[in-house]
Amino acid sequence: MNRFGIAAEPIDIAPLRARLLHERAGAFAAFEGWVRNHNDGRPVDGLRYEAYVALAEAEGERIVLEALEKFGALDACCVHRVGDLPIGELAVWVGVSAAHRDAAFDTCRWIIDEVKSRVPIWKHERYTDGRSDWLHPRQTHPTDSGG
Amino acid sequence: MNRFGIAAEPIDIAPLRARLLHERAGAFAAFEGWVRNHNDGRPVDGLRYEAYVALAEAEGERIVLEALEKFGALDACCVHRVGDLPIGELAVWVGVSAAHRDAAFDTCRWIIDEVKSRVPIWKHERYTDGRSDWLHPRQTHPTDSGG
Amino acid sequence: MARVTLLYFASLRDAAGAASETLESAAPDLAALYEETRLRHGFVLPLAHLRVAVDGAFAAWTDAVRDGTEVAFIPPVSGG
Amino acid sequence: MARVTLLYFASLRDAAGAASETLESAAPDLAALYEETRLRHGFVLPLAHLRVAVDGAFAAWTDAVRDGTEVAFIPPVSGG
Repeated sequence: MNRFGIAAEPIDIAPLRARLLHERAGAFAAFEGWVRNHNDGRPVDGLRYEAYVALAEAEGERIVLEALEKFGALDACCVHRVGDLPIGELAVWVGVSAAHRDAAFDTCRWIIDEVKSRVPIWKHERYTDGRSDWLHPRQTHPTDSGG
Repeated sequence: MNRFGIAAEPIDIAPLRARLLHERAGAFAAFEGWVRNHNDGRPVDGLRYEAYVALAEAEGERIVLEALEKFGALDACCVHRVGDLPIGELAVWVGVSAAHRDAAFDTCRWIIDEVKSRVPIWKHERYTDGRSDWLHPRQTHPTDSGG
Repeated sequence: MARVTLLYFASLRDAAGAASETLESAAPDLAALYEETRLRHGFVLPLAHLRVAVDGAFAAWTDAVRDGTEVAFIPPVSGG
Repeated sequence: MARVTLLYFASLRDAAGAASETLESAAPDLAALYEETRLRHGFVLPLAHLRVAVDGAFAAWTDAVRDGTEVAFIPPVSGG
């Protein structure tokens, strides 16, 4: 299995985490993006993610491999949901195992940042006032979207 | 239940994570410390953690509350094992939920750093050459112990 | 003339009313191909906000439009 | 004289051969109490490397030794 995947069904975390267990690993860091009930001050009902799957998987895979090279972690993987997601649903999961916690945290943070800025996935938010919007941020800042 | 605990039995992650789910949370970060098969170049067989439980729980609780105050995350919790642990076993778990990922990552990292430097828990390593040692680092550096 | 299949995602798909279309174009490069497509469908996103991919790999706007390829215009992404 | 219970952890417990002991001490403060204990058990850790707790809360080495309290000498920690 590859280190990055697009999932059309709810993400099952346990087997993803289990893949990263390693006798040389002393540290594991994970990040989860959940669907929040608000964004930029607007109450959100739920959302839909859409991906250009072939390119998303290729670019996601590149990100994870670049991260492992850059920070020297032992292993990492990332899965991103597509489809309709209710509030509270898991949208993206990143897990990293490393000998030490510096590499685990840095790799995990770098992967989610790069996934948010480079992988062709789009969020369509439904607001409680009945309107909805595709989110096309000009640039992704750490605090302006999702998590 | 408190936000910091000492566990004499294997840590069950799922209910800890479930406590942190929140409709306002868009981000969740977790850290796990695992028993590695080596430390400082010496092959390790397994280890034992011992705690001054009453003080460890009080100090751990203070750390989590200080972290929530400092970084504005929504919720956090931490559990540390004591007793005999084989290679690969989960020694410590930290989870944090927040509106955005900056707060989730920063809180998670700060909690594990403070737990390692302030909470009265000691590690006793058994090496494959038959020797064993209590670890009493003069000061805890990010890369000199466990994860 | 090159025969190409265009892929639309997110707001571009909504504006185009289709996820893809196949057409003949005389555009000399991918930038010109986007501009003619933008005018035809009334896309509001300027080229500077997009990326472009050909046959599933990121490409440069100055690349020629090659016959038989699949071209995707990538609006600003918002995963995570 | 104050009657105190001393708690030992990790390498201090190994060196003392006990997890705790109850004794009478004339030490004026917790620092002096550690020094007399260190000499008696041959502890190698100097006071500067330790912290001290009284009745389950961190305390200052300059605090007086109070009768009926439980004193813990905290060697450098290594959790995580």
